[in-house]
Amino acid sequence: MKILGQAKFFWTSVVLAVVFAVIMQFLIAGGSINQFYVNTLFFIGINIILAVSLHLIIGITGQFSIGHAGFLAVGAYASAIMTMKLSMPFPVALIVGGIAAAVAGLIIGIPTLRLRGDYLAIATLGFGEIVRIVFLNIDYVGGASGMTVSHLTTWPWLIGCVLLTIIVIVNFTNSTHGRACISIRENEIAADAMGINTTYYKVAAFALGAFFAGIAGALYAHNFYIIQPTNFGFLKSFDILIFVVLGGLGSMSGAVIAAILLTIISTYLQSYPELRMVIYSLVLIIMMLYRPQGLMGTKEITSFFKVGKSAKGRNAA
Amino acid sequence: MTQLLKVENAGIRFGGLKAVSDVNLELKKGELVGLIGPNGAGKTTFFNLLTGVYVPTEGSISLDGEKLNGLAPFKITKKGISRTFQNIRLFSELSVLDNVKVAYHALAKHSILSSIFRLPAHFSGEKEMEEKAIEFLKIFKLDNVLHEKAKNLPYGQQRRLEIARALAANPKLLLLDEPAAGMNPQETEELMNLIALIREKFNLTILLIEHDMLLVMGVCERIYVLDHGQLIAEGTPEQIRSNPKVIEAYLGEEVS
Amino acid sequence: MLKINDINVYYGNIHALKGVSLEINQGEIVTLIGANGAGKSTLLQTISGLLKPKTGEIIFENEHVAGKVAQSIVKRGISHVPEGRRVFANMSVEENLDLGAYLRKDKKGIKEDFEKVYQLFPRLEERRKQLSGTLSGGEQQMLAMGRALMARPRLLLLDEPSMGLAPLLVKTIFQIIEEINKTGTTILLVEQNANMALSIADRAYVIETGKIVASGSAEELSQSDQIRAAYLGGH
Amino acid sequence: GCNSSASSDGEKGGTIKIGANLELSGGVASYGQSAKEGIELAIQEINKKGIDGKKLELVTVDNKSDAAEATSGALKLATQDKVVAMIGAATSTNTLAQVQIAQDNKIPLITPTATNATITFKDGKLNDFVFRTCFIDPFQGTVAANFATNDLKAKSAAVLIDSSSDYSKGLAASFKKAFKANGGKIVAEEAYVAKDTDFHATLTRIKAANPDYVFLPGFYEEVGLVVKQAREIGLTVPFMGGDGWDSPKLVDIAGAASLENTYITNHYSSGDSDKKVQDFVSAFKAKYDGKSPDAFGALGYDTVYFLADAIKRAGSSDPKKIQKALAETDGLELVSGKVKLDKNHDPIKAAVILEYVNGQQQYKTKVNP
Amino acid sequence: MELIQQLVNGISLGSIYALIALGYTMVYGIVKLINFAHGDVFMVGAFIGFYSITILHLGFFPSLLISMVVCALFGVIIERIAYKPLRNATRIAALITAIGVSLFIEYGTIYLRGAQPEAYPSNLVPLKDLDVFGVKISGQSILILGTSIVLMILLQFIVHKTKIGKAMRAVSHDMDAARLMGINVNNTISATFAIGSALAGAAGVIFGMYYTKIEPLMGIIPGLKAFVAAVLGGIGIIPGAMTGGLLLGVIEALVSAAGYSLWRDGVAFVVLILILIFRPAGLFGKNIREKV
Ligand SMILES: Nc1ncnc2c1ncn2[C@@H]1O[C@H](COP(=O)(O)OP(=O)(O)OP(=O)(O)O)[C@@H](O)[C@H]1O
Ligand SMILES: Nc1ncnc2c1ncn2[C@@H]1O[C@H](COP(=O)(O)OP(=O)(O)OP(=O)(O)O)[C@@H](O)[C@H]1O
Ligand SMILES: [Mg+2]
Ligand SMILES: [Mg+2]
Repeated sequence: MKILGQAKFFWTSVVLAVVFAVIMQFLIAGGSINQFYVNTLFFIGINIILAVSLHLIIGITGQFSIGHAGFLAVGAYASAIMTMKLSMPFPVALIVGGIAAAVAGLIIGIPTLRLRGDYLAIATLGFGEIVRIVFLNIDYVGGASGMTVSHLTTWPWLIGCVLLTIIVIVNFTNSTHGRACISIRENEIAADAMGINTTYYKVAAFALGAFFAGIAGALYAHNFYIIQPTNFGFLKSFDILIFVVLGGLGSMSGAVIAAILLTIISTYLQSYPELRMVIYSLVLIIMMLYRPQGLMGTKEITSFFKVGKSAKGRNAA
Repeated sequence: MTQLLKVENAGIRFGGLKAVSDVNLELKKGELVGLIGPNGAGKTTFFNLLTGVYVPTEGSISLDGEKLNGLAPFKITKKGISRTFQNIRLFSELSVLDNVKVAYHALAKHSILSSIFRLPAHFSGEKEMEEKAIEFLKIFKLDNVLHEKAKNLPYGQQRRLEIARALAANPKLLLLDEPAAGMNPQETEELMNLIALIREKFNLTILLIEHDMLLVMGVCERIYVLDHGQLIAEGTPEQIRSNPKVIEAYLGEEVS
Repeated sequence: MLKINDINVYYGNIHALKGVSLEINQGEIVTLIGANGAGKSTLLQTISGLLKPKTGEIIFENEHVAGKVAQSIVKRGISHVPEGRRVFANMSVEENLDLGAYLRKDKKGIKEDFEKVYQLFPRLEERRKQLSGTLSGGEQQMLAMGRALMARPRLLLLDEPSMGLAPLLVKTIFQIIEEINKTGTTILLVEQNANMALSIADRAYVIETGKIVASGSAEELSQSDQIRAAYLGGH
Repeated sequence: GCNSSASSDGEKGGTIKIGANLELSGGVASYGQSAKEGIELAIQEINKKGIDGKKLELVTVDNKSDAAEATSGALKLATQDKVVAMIGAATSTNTLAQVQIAQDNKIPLITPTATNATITFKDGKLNDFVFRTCFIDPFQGTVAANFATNDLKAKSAAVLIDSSSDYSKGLAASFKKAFKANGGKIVAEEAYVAKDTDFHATLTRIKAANPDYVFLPGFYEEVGLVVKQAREIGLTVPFMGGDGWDSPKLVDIAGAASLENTYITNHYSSGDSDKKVQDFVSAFKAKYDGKSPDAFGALGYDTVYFLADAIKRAGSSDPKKIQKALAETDGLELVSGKVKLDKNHDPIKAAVILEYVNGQQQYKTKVNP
Repeated sequence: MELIQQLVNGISLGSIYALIALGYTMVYGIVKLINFAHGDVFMVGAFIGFYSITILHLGFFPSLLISMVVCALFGVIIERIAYKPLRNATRIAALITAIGVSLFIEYGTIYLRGAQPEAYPSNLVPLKDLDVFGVKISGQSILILGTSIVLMILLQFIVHKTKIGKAMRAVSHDMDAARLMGINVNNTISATFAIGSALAGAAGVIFGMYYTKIEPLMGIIPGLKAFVAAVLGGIGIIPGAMTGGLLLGVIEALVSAAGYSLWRDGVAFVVLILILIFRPAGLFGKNIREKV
């Protein structure tokens, strides 16, 4: 019964999200939303995908990866090559971006995921840097000066990808496969002893997370006119990490909320150049000091509705 | 009774230290056997060999005639050995129910794709798992705390949950590492009853490590004694109780 | 020597000790028994300053020590052997013992105490240079007790010293506890192994879900049917 | 617009709103900040009199040295603040991220220092709303090559570029082409990236190639270190670079002794007796606690005057009219020289060659395009 | 000959990394915190040294000392304000705070004095350069190598032989047990941060002397490299940090020497990953499997 309830809740949310997407589409197409807000909205959407995809790796599977910008870069460049060099349509570029990043995830994940804790962190950080340096040295994609990319990211694609990411990752998490990943996070030795193929699930989570980071990369590349290796340095990886931790490790809604909040704060602070980063860093420090477990802790936003829901269930029965 | 586990000349070295060496041990289906020995004798290490946490540097281990050496722990679990740990290793942020569901994972029939796209296979698979897990937890009297996080349970219940979880992986052989550690005599007695009950119910073979002689002597049919990594005795509780080598190395003069 | 009046201790919202009072006299072995999660360790940690009571007082040799930091409590002569031994795994036996005497400055006295500890636990002397993480469980327990003795405590708090030990070692440990007590150290002993504990203790307290529910001489309590049923096993 | 309808055009209460979208934090914050100092000084000066009685109002956004932020900043300036013109970023990438927004919103975008050719002209198409105040790359490289061959009599040259900068690459490319055309030989080509600090290994390699001359088109932060370390390892041949060297900090970093036998091409010489230059330098020093301007500061300053001149000639603060006036700029006297725009919206300016002597820039020659 | 010269170049560069890595590894070894702000303390140290030389007109060594003292204090303050409240939180939370502190120091400095670089006066320490069979060894780089070796030995001595060192190790292993020994955990951790930050300060001044250019973001890359060096050697292991630093320097120099200077960091990271794959706890780290 609980599972049926879940299904119902799931489909209601999907329908609500689609309605929101369609309304927004009309507003944007009708020009009733300022372009600047639209752009901020796009940036938020991309950051949500990044946050949620990293949440799968760190929050759910417990693998401390801080090279996520590397996957973003792979997706951005792969998709940009598709549209700009090979004249492929945007949807193809999106998928290629995701797949290229997933492959990168496999390549880096298989050898390094046996590392633990901080050692894994530094290895993934190193991977991110290697990706950046590789693009820096390939003249085909413009080397250090980067690659100009046409603006092809549109609202339907963006919101579609955001929803797809969230749905896939929520569905994955709330299944026996997600539980397998969580058990690795909780206690790898015990997970192993319970018959979980830990390597398989670590790599799977890594590849899936990388896939969506690659999709985000494709959206990113086709929204900001130009991509350049310096956009994908380790500081970018930290930005994504911050979404996940600030939102609450293990809470996807937390990651989403943090991505929205921090993107808005950061965009708002653009107009205060002198103090921008000082304020931003203070916000970070203070939030962490007051809520070390993150905004949402390990809770999901849905858990706040649970009480009401179960009460309703009882009435019906 | 037929043979279930056969260990021949198994051993492992850590650098210079021979933590376990030349151990020969056999378990028949349905037996309840104890493994005792002084601290640091290599008992837990022996469990680690059986479950693949460590790969034996010598000898062979087979279950139901199949060789297990060198298999990854998760594969050994699938072949039918599961265990509890000396220091509790629950998935502490997961609920009691989910802890057990994780152990069912190996039996899950629905794929990642069916879960991601919420295909019917996902719903039926998850539903089956949930029902089985709840059924199961009833036996362990844990069904009143299904949605409690494992870390919030009192110690005794955590121990029980760990055993339940190990059993959910559907083993032929269950290994218990000091299940009564940190329990008072009263709680230990309850545990003894539980062990007897699950053995009946699931038709299990059990190998258990324990320092509490009341428990070991009370429930085990046979006992192996390990000292300095080697077996020094094997026999019924009565035989072990009076074995001078065991008395000297482990039990001390009088046994209560 | 030690007097605890009506202390309340919380972990966040969890009320772990509910108005606990108890008394220990000079030279005694007092044991505290109770089920898992009753609050035994919590009580010891509160005495040794790792936890602060919300209310209530702890008086040690006529001084109020409730809420003082651990360091000043060690200085006053209370040593705590924590649950699970907690030896410093990457340090040698000798270094661990040395840390036990961290607050002391009298080099000569420290040297004497090294000798004393080695006399009490000859096994430790054999393993002086070994990293303590590689010791067996029993040896670690000895080390933990030896380390606490290095502070020359007048009151020694022992938290489940027999946990996980082989029967032979359990006996040894209990013998050693009695020996330590004979040299004039007062002991508060927390044990699951209530039979054993009551056999060496002078007095005992029983704690249940954060409250003291019974107390008396060790003999009285081991006769009580209720206590027998709940803590001593129905044998 | 949702809530921005109240603040209408940039022309409000007698002010003209212009935007600046600069690298004020992040990796190349020092360039953006220098440009901002020049920009603010110019605005302060212009506002003493105003343009036809109207004052300039500057709206600054920080792009964190990041293209995505540059895009969003440009959108904010164009659609939120509704500025009449935008001053673009200090580096090419962050400027490229704004080009399309300027084109789409029909608001002129002038970059003070971004030299990449495709900013103004790409795939045979002119970005008609985009302008720049600086040279484009080829010119300086050619001037340097000719100077190396003719004045320094160099037969062989090494090139050391900042590979993270289009500017540096562009200069190097034109240098190589011209130097080879002059019959010279390139014996070593090495690269570094911005923020590197240790160049000993690379310089040791260059030394082994034994060039007569080293072309070093980079920015002063790294150039200072390169020259210093080159002299340390005994590489004493002449070094030469472009306007990216131009900063008083260069002398501090490299040390006057190391800078002996080094040359740059530049728009102007801060030691130039020209009144315009002298006034600028002293005004800059007065405003910023005795700090001397660098090339970013000077070009930022000029960009505002370039824009102001156009606004004045357009006689309106309509972005389209300003765009037209900007494109028609001819013979405007700026600190960095007399400016006329070519058909690609790139300024045609003379270059000077300066030599460092005792840590001072000394005027050598002037080269007209 | 060129190869030897390049090795010398690499060792000089590596000594700087080692110097910063020592402080990094020290703090990590005791508190288990990846102190991302370490590179920024290094930057602050460089500026303090600069201002004492140019404004207070002090010599190199007094300035070095002042910088070390101020940085030590600074490190302690950072720990007390930003890390101490998070001692019982997850380590990743502390890491995010460290990133926050790092940004705060960087941009706080920029806010106070702008982003433009500053240059140390040249010839602060007049040292002769050596010329050994055509290989040029700068006096300064010998000084740096010497300083880092001395500091390494000193640190190793402090941590392993002194009372405070024992307290540090005890705290690193088990804070509560350390408390029960009468160790003042807060002071011990402060001492750790003080020593680590003083080292960073020293490294900053020495960096300034050697490279002359300092700027508010100068700590990011050396901080990252030093972190890599510390991991390479095995985090928390003092001689490991030294070796890791030197190794990293030499790798970078050799890659540049081979004409692939743009691949330098890439190769360094590839080597790092390879080393970790074969030695998952770094060169000197024991890969202690969690005892089951
Ligand atoms: N990973 C390891 N590396 C090195 N030595 C180990 C390792 N695991 C176990 N040992 C050593 O092997 C020996 C046997 O340890 P084990 O944990 O098996 O003892 P045990 O019999 O379970 O003791 P106890 O009753 O105290 O649990 C001990 O000396 C231990 O220190
Ligand atoms: N750090 C903590 N945070 C929250 N609750 C705690 C913490 N430590 C103990 N508790 C709770 O406080 C209560 C008393 O715990 P305590 O450890 O004192 O019991 P105990 O009598 O020592 O049990 P045991 O026999 O298992 O050692 C228990 O309910 C326990 O769950
Ligand atoms: Mg064991
Ligand atoms: Mg306890």
